[in-house]
Amino acid sequence: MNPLLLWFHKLGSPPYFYRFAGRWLPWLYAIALVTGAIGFYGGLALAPADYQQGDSFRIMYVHVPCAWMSLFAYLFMAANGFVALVWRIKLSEILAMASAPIGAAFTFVTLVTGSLWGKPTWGTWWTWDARLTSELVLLFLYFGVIGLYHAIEDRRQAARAAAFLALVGIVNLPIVHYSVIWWNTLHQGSTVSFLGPSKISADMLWPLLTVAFATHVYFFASLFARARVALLELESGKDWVRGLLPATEAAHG
Amino acid sequence: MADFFAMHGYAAYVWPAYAVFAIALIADAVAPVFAHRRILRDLAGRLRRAASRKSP
Amino acid sequence: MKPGTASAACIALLRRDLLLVWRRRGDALNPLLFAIIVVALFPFALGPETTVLARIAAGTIFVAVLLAMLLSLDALFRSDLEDGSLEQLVLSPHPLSLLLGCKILVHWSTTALPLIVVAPLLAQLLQLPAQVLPVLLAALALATPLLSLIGAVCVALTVGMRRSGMLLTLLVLPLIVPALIFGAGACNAAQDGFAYAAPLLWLGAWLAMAAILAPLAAAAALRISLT
Amino acid sequence: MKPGTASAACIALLRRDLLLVWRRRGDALNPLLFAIIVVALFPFALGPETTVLARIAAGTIFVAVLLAMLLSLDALFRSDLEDGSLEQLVLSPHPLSLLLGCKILVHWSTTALPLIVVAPLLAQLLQLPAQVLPVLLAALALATPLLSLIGAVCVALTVGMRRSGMLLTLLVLPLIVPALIFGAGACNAAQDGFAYAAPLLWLGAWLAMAAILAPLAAAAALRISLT
Amino acid sequence: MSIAAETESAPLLQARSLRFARNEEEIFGPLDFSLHPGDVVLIEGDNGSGKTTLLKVLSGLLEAKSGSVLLHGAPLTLAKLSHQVALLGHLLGLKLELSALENLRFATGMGGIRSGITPQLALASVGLEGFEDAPLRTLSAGQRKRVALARLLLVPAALWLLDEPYANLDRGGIDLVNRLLDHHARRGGAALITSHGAYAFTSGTPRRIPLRATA
Amino acid sequence: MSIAAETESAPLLQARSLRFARNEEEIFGPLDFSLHPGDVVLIEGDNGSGKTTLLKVLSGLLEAKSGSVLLHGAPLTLAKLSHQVALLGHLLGLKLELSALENLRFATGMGGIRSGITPQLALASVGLEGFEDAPLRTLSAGQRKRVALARLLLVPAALWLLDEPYANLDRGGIDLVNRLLDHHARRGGAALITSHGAYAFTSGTPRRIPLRATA
Ligand code: HEM
Ligand SMILES: Nc1ncnc2c1ncn2[C@@H]1O[C@H](COP(=O)(O)OP(=O)(O)OP(=O)(O)O)[C@@H](O)[C@H]1O
Ligand SMILES: Nc1ncnc2c1ncn2[C@@H]1O[C@H](COP(=O)(O)OP(=O)(O)OP(=O)(O)O)[C@@H](O)[C@H]1O
Ligand SMILES: [Mg+2]
Ligand SMILES: [Mg+2]
Repeated sequence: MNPLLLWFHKLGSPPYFYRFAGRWLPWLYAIALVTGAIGFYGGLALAPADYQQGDSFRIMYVHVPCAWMSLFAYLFMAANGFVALVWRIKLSEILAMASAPIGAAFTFVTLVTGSLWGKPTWGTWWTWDARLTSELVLLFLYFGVIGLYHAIEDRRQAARAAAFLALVGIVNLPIVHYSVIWWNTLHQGSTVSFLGPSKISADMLWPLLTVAFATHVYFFASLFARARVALLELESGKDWVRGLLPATEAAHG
Repeated sequence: MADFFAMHGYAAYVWPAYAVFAIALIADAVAPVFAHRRILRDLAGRLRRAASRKSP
Repeated sequence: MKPGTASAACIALLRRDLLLVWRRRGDALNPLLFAIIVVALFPFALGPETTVLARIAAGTIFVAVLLAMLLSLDALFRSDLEDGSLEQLVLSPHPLSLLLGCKILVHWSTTALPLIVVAPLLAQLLQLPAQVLPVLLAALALATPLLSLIGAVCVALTVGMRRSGMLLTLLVLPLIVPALIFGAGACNAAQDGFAYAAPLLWLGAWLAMAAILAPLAAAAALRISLT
Repeated sequence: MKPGTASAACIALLRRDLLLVWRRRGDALNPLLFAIIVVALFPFALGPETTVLARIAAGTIFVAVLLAMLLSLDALFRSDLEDGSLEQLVLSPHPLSLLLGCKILVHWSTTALPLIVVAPLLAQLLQLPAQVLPVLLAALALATPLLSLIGAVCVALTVGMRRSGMLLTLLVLPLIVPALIFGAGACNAAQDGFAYAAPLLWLGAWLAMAAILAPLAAAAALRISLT
Repeated sequence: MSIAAETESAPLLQARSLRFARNEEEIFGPLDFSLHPGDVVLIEGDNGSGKTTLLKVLSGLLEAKSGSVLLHGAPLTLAKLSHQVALLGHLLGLKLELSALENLRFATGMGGIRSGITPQLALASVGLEGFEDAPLRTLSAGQRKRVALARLLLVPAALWLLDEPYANLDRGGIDLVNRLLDHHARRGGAALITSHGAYAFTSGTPRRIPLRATA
Repeated sequence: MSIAAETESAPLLQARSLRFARNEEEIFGPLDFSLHPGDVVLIEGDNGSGKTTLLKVLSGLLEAKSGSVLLHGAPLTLAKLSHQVALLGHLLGLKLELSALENLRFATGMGGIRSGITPQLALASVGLEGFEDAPLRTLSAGQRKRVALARLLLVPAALWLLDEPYANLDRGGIDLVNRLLDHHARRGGAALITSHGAYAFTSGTPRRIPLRATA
């Protein structure tokens, strides 16, 4: 077999993934912390103030990466949910369900920071424009997935049901992303472009991209931590989990 | 430095935004740590129960 | 030995469910009363100022109808689950999506249809301008089946749970927000003298799509949540 | 041999019910989400015009909070009935009205209190003028316990029935319309710059009366509907 | 079908020509019996013959159509009930979200506690050592029933009314119930239990009251 | 605990090293057995040993953890099920608001009908003559169970999966179930029934499969 495929196959085995994720966790957290600190320093201290918005534009360095992550996490969740439903791969169920609370957190931060940004720039905390509304719907979708997952007792069935809901809700993603194009909204359109030239100056841009990188790394760190917990719960009858126990029992006296 | 924290009058908007970000992510990072501990503890309890069920 | 055909099964199911609604007609009237009460509360809450009421009439009626339907959705499969009929339905050899389609049809015609029938009365309570009423009725006629269909998918997902009523609300509402925006939007446009055909056409297109996909999705969801 | 005292019984009941709410905290959040969703639906239904929204904000929030509490009322005794705890409660030698008072207290503090806490957020969503917010909060703080108390009496009456949710709504709503009129009336008066103390005082007087009488009435109703 | 047990002392529980009807439909005919300290009485009848209904009438949850129930010689009303009666019905009155120990603590908080016993001890004596902290949801039906039996042990009630105590229990559980009843009778309590007669009783046969549908 | 019945013809139902687990908790161990036309097999086990779960797995309502179920030699899936299996569970699948006859008419509309029998005849043969038009709500638990048995008679399914068919029935009812099973076996059907073993069987003992909790 192709070595990469073989590795993926191995990664799908719970004990291997548990150890693999455990080994990578500290590194991922460290990378996220360091790059995040660099990005924030660049954004808060180095980048020049915006000529229109003054210093309030510095909210961008939390708002925009979190907004991107809120969409990315949903996409990740739905993709894993699809795999879980079609091929019934246990790890995909776990990854899908682990990304839901992280995505919800990012969505929540997006909404709050957006409001905090909206007050000085638009003069209101909240309006019912399409981008804002669809982002709120996204938060409710995350809540729905999480709620459904916790409301069903059998863990695997719960994961499948919630994954199904995540797939149904994916129609909302293009609405969030293209709402600024399809409807005329208060919210500004795309300023960062990875294909054409960006409409933002480079010394403002690099901290943004650095923070975005940090949040992606953080996403995987948190994902791994949550997936490890879910794996333990799901596999609690297995020998490899029992093998983990004596150490903890000793720790508890 | 005080200038930096004042953010030219936008401090009331900028810093809460960063604070929310930090709090949300710290909460998100801490939750699995506690859940991990709880599960190992529950599991130890379950094993103890299973052992006591078998012994008498 | 005569194995049952799918059409015979659909007819048997439709007849039984309609008979059941008739036997429990006290319960069946509840969504209607709920919507009437919600609408009736608004004049109390806002004061009887005619202009304000007229301005919010269409939107409030829409919200009240959707909430009433939402609360009745919970019962769509519940009694079938509780007495084991749902298991028999899933085990039957006919296409489950077809059978669920029949159940959705019964749900719509016994909860939404009465609501649409009393909508003129509700409009009267809130002083809706007369020329908006036809648009409101058309919007309701398109949005309510959409809710029945989408709702059925969500109910199928939550059917195995105890006390799922509120979770169901959470699941359904974000999915029907577009129906609300377009339906109430058409009414508001009509009230302000603007064109209202486009949102209604959108609703119609969605309805056509949902009518085909929702029973299939509901069947898949039901299989997931029962096994 | 140590026979239990009434105060020990109350403490045990309060502790158990709070523990149960905590264990089912997913369910406990549902009324909150319901109210938020209902409030969030209105801008969709009415369009985002700030003046219209601000005019109806207080009334809509009031209706949403009352509806959310209403829907949660159904569960007040339901799980106790289903697992036989209610029978044990009725058979306990302590005054039933005291025990029911404890249950009502838990209901209020776990459903209404969170709703009051998020009311400022809801007010923000509907652009309620800032000076009305304190009045809204005061009115909610007086009206929601009233609803818990009156609702408990009605729930106690309907507790033995299957599918009593909607019937309950019908029983409770007429009784709480006055609370709605006075509470929302106070907010509307404050918004228009009029005096708002009188309706709040009325609400307070009612609340005082209900706090004494409702547990007794609920105990009597429960005995009737269980036997 | 009236059974009268004459003894000198005032009976713990006495039923006098007790009848019950629902919507004018007779459920059980006139019943006369009395329970003295140390008595264990078995009420036998087919499904639907009115056993559960009888226990509810005896505990005051339902009102008799005619006749009377006397507790220590005084007429029974729900309001005057005081720590004397413990009812175990088809529904156990336990919370599935709470652990066995939490459930028992609540019961003792509500009803008081006998001297010389703790919730832990009670759980151990019904064979549930090691299950103290498991949520009841994760226990089997038989184990839940045992938790309810432990509650009987804790609460200071002289009269036990047990509806189908043997249901859901395996043979070991049936033995346990018989031992508990014996113990309760020996310390001066009394018990009324029901069964539709399909289970094998292992201990000596108690006094029986047959119940037959009156229709 | 595997029982293998070797015969030449393709078995009606076959389980091959069938296991089921819920949240990684083993419910029943590897089971191997097969049912041929004319077989009646009794699954015995204590409460919570997994009898109901096994029947659900065999009917395709639950998914096995490993192993396979073959129906006429082909793997079983819910989608491919066709008029071959009739399941009678703890819940009867009858509507209390409808009469016995209306319930049976619905069942034949859904599942088809055997030749030479009508709903009326089926009701008569389970001893419910005269109860055709009474709403099920007014029937006793045992009578409701009989209506569900009448449904089995009507619907053309070769394999019966009956969960606790004797529960709620009096001795006459237990006889009736045994007669129905006999009749079904003689005309070439097969049946799998469960019981926790507390009831008295009056007919000859069928083949038994013991089920024990694996933990
Ligand atoms: C509650 C209010 C807000 C919400 C919910 C919100 C939501 C979002 C979302 C979801 C995105 C990502 C869109 C995508 O990548 O497809 C985004 C991007 C962005 N938002 Fe906001 N936003 C809010 C307020 C604001 C405000 C007030 C501003 C500034 C005036 C702002 C500026 C931006 C910018 C510059 C981007 C990056 C656009 C790009 O390059 O793709 N947002 N916002
Ligand atoms: N809530 C009720 N409303 C109307 N009738 C009832 C009610 N509860 C019981 N019955 C009827 O009263 C009669 C006696 O019921 P009861 O529950 O006392 O019987 P039981 O002897 O306890 O039976 P089982 O062995 O099934 O527990 C039955 O015919 C039953 O149908
Ligand atoms: N929905 C469920 N979720 C979790 N566990 C369950 C569920 N249903 C059953 N169980 C557990 O699975 C095991 C087997 O249950 P099952 O209902 O198959 O037992 P049974 O043999 O039919 O018992 P009974 O004689 O009580 O009918 C039990 O330990 C039970 O606690
Ligand atoms: Mg009974
Ligand atoms: Mg079973």
